Amino acid sequence: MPEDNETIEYRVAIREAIGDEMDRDESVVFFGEDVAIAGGVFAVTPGLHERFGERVIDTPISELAMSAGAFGAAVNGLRPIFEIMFADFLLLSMDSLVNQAAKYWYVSNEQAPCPLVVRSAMGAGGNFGAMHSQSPIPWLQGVPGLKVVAPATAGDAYALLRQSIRDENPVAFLEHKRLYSVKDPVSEVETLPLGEAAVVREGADVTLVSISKGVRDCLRAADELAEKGVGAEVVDLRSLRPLDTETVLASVAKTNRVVMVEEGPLVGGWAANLLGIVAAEGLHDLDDAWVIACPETPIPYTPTLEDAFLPDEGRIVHEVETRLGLRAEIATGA
Amino acid sequence: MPEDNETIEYRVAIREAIGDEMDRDESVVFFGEDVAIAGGVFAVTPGLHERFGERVIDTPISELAMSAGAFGAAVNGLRPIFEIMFADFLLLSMDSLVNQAAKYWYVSNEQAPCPLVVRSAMGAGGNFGAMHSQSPIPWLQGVPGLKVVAPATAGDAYALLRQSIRDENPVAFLEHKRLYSVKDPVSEVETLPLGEAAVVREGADVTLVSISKGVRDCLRAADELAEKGVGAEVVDLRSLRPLDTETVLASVAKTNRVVMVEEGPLVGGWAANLLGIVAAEGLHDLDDAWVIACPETPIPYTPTLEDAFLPDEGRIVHEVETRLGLRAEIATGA
Amino acid sequence: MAEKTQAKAAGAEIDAAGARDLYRRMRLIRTFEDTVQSQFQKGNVHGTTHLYSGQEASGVGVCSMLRDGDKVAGTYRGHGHSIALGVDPQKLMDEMLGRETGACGGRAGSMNVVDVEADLIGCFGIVGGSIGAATGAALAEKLRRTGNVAVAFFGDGTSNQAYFHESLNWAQIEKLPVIFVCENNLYMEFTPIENVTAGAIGSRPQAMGIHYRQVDGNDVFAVREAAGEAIEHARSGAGPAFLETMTYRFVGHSRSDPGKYRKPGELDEWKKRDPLVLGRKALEERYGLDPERLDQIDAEVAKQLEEIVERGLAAPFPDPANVGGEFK
Amino acid sequence: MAEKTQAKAAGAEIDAAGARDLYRRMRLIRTFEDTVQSQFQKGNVHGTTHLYSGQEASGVGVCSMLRDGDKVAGTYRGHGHSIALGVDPQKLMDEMLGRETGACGGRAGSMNVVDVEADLIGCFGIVGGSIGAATGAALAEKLRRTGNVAVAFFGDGTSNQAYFHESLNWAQIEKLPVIFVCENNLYMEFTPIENVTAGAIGSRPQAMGIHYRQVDGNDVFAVREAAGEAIEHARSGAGPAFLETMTYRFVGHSRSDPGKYRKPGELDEWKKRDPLVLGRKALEERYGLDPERLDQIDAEVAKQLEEIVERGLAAPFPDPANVGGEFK
Ligand SMILES: Cc1ncc(C[n+]2csc(CCOP(=O)(O)OP(=O)(O)O)c2C)c(N)n1
Ligand SMILES: Cc1ncc(C[n+]2csc(CCOP(=O)(O)OP(=O)(O)O)c2C)c(N)n1
Ligand SMILES: [Mg+2]
Ligand SMILES: [Mg+2]
Repeated sequence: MPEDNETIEYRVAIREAIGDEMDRDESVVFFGEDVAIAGGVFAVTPGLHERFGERVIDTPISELAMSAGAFGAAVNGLRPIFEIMFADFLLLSMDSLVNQAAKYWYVSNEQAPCPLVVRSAMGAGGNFGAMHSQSPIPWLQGVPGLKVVAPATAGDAYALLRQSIRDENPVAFLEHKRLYSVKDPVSEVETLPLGEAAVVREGADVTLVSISKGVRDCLRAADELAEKGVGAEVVDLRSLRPLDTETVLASVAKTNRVVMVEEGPLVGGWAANLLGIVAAEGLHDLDDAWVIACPETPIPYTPTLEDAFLPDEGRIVHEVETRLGLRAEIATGA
Repeated sequence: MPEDNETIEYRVAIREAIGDEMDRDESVVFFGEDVAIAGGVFAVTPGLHERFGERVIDTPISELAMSAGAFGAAVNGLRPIFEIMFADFLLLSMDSLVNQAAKYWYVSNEQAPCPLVVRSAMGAGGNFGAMHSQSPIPWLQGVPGLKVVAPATAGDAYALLRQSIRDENPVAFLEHKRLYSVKDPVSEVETLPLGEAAVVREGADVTLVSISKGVRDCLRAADELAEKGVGAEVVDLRSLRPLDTETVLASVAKTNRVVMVEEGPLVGGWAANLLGIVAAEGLHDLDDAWVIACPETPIPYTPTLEDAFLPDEGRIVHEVETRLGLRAEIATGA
Repeated sequence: MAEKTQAKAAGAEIDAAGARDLYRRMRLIRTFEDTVQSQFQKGNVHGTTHLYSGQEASGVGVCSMLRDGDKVAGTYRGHGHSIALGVDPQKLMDEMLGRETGACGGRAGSMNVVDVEADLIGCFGIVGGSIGAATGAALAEKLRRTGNVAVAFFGDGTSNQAYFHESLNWAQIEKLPVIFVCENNLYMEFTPIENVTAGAIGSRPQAMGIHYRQVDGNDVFAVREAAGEAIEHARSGAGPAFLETMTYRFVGHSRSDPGKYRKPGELDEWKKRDPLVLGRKALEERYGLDPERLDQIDAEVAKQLEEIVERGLAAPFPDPANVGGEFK
Repeated sequence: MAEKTQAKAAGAEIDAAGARDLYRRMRLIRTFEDTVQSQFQKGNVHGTTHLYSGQEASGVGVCSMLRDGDKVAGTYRGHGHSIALGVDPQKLMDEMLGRETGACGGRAGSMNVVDVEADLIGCFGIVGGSIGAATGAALAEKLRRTGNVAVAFFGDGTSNQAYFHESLNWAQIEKLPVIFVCENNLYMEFTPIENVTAGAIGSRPQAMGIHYRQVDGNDVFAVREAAGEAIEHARSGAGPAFLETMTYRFVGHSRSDPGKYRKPGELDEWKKRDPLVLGRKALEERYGLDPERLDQIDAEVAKQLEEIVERGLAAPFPDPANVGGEFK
């Protein structure tokens, strides 16, 4: 990666993380549909095939075989990374991810690790419709043995992906489509540990918790809230398994109010799940707590509906204002 | 079904619900692996093929095609029920369940319903090992458009299954393996609505919330707690989507303490998710709240480990006693 | 509804009017796709699109041999399948434009259109989904003894995927009235099909004893003939049939594809066999239609699309207040 | 480790001692399975079991042709695959008995045994899992240029499932050194294979151009010969090979199966071709071994199993305090 302190595009950060790990460790291989010669439909991986030859492979449309192939290779000496083009297609891989990869280490009595990474593009906001816009987190978070990582910035993407590749057990590495073109400062570190949340903005009045693109929405909301005199602390979870509840609890102990912001449903989503864990451990720190999530339907295509479907900074600001009583104050001119 | 007030075995209640709906409605069909001639590996469906001929079909080992076949048939005039033998195998069906069936009604702009039921045997406690013992709830609950029903008694199994078959959209109907041989009073009603929890025992001191087999553990725990002077109210959720938060909130408003008991992981499970929803809506009713769930690992085979892995009434009693301070009282002889 | 009747009006034996209808339908698809492309570039069509340009004879040939009640499952490359079947192009365009008046009220978009009235059980954004869905639809037709068939359209690359194998086997075991139409356009996205597919696609259905035929997918009359046989086979109760229509995609795989993977000259060669060029030729030669009459059809269709876009752009977007939807 | 060496010691050309080893290994599996069954009935083996009785020649024949470093993926019917490969029967029995000393410390149970040291990448409780896993293992061997192969065992019914199709195709495209061993015991659980399978299983790999052979799966020498060829093909870099071993299961599918689906007389016919009966015959005829020597092996194995059970039952259960496990 570039060594000066420039910015880097999210998709390039991912490319460099893969390239740097492939340089470092011969056992790292990468495959997926149209990832090699074509460089991937999101233009994340051009050049890797040219650099690493047969270690970067185009596959048939066989999400299940690909996932099982990664599993079999991982338990036999390689460190495969594979791409499931849209996270919606992970549903075709799930048997292998859940019944094979996630269980191997434990069920084998820790005889052998299963180091694989599945990269996948998730998320809505691009009008791709109901089957090309989902967050797979509700399907994947409740799978012991499978780590779930979703970086919010290009820098984190680089460092978390390098660590994911080095991890001894399977990692689902989720890249939000709406982030591929963002630019951020390059990572100052080579790796970041999995399962450590980051307080990415400090504040005293309310804690906003999110992951992936949602973190950026929260940061923008925090900017707006600051203008209204509300200090919002923003926690970037960075991974949903392992889940860093400590960092959230510490923040809540300070602010006493917490909002979880999820691009996904309330029922069965990570946000209410985390709020439940926080409530169980820190009930008496909580003055107010809630979740901002999507309606309980599939994701609509058309811009008017998709925009209304997704949480954004406007909604975060509005709800925080309302729940903190600022709206009423504004309305009454107080 | 028998009209006197006798008891009925859980597996027989399911068989009768299918048979009665097939009698009532010609468009109901049923298929799965070894369900027809052999009557199913859990002996749930013997006799149906003899009664309904080609409407009860043995399939190849093709969980994905089966699920998609049910989808295609459902949007084309049938009401298919299909069996995924062990819920662990649902992972092979998920693309069709989630990307096809759950989305059809909404994405088609409500042009046509998609009435299908997938029945599946879930749950641990029988030493079947990590790939034949899972609860699929963590994978399925966060799927808008897919109802998730899991009856705790034979009577409920009958009435909820009949309603599930009549439902206009897909239902995952989850049968706990450890319940197949239990006997309960026959249902007094033909159907029960989906999405209505039941207060199956009243109590003033603490609310125990669970679903499926967990409800029976809670009821036994409540018996024990009663002997110790603790009045435990038990809520049987009966379905996890739709999720009846009202009934839980009403109970919590009364008892001010709630424990969610899940056969599944804490992280990504329904129990902490529901607790989060309760916290968001009823924070100030809560004096204490927590979750009893499984360790964050796959499910071990051997009895000593599996028993330790699973929540049971002993653990519920112990934790309630401890959190309510009774343990301390006992210990200090108070 | 008018569109629907017209699409299937051709019947097995067609006269000059029927032949003209086939040509018109293919032209309608081509012009529709060109319009989608230009509206996409203008920012009026969103997300992504997969165009059917070049493959028109496959969809039109097959659908023209269906009867009302037969069901169709298309793909993410489904505008062609939809129009071939008789979906109102206005409703389809409005869906692309995200309008309330769209086939699915703007909820579906390009990849997932459903039109129950037109017997389109759906277009499937997930590769292979159409195969599984049509197999299930055929199960329903068989058990309900309707005599209807179901058609699954899908691409060559899809023959390597789970739905393909499991559904073909099940359909053959149950002797389901389903026609599997593999539109072999030689590429799976950007990858030549031979790079990802072992053996010939046709040997796979044949290994299961499924009735199989390969046909020139750019010749609408050849497709009709082969489709007729396949449909007859399925409708008779003899079980599924598999049709491989050899064709070529003239445009990118999806919105942003420069097509660098094409072999040199390949596109030009195929353009000589453009289904519209072949169609014109056949109409002139076999039915004595004069070129001006066909030019006139082209002009009519161009006009039709202009009006469609105009009306579509004037139609309202759905009210965001209705984002929720209710589950029955 | 001793077991492991013994399993593969036979080599391509075997002498009388090697032949005796093959017989002993088959007998070991049979007696192991009988013991599992009786321990299951006594409540010492839990959950469910799928026994390999009757199919011994398939696993033993194939594994005896492997060399150290070659990997194997077995199924839920995997005791036979494990023992054939050389997994220590004590560790395997202890696993069934749920003991700390088991191959997986009691965590896995009958269906999911892993023994990395023995080159058993795993047994797979999910139908088809072994196929996908072995394909991946073969990818690793290819890229690491080890010259090793990977073997996937699976049943006839599994040929209708997603993993089968997708993995075969991919393996052939990438020319992976994997041998697909389909143990065709004529039934998928309780259903005759022809009721759920369209066409002959063998035509499926052949449709993909995969090297294919069908062999008498009850004749260990015939299996060895065919397996040798298949392994050689795969090891040479020519791509995957597919071996269909025709065999029959003498016991129920799993613990509670009365076997009502069997055709009348079928079991008796197959018992005449019991791999152990055939094995004895061949050993006597070809290697001039006298029956007493073989009876003695049987007695030794019976004794071995008695001791194994005794030790297993004396071994400790894992401490429930260690239920958690840590994820690296
Ligand atoms: C399960 C799944 N995997 C991948 C994709 C992404 N994708 C969309 S179209 C396509 C190529 C399909 O190729 P083919 O079957 O030949 O059809 P064509 O696009 O050429 O018509 C791919 C990989 C998808 N939609 N679904
Ligand atoms: C995906 C999946 N579906 C179903 C099952 C249940 N099941 C276990 S064995 C079996 C039959 C397998 O038949 P076959 O492949 O012929 O192997 P055999 O048992 O005869 O050795 C089935 C259906 C399973 N374990 N996994
Ligand atoms: Mg193609
Ligand atoms: Mg079999």
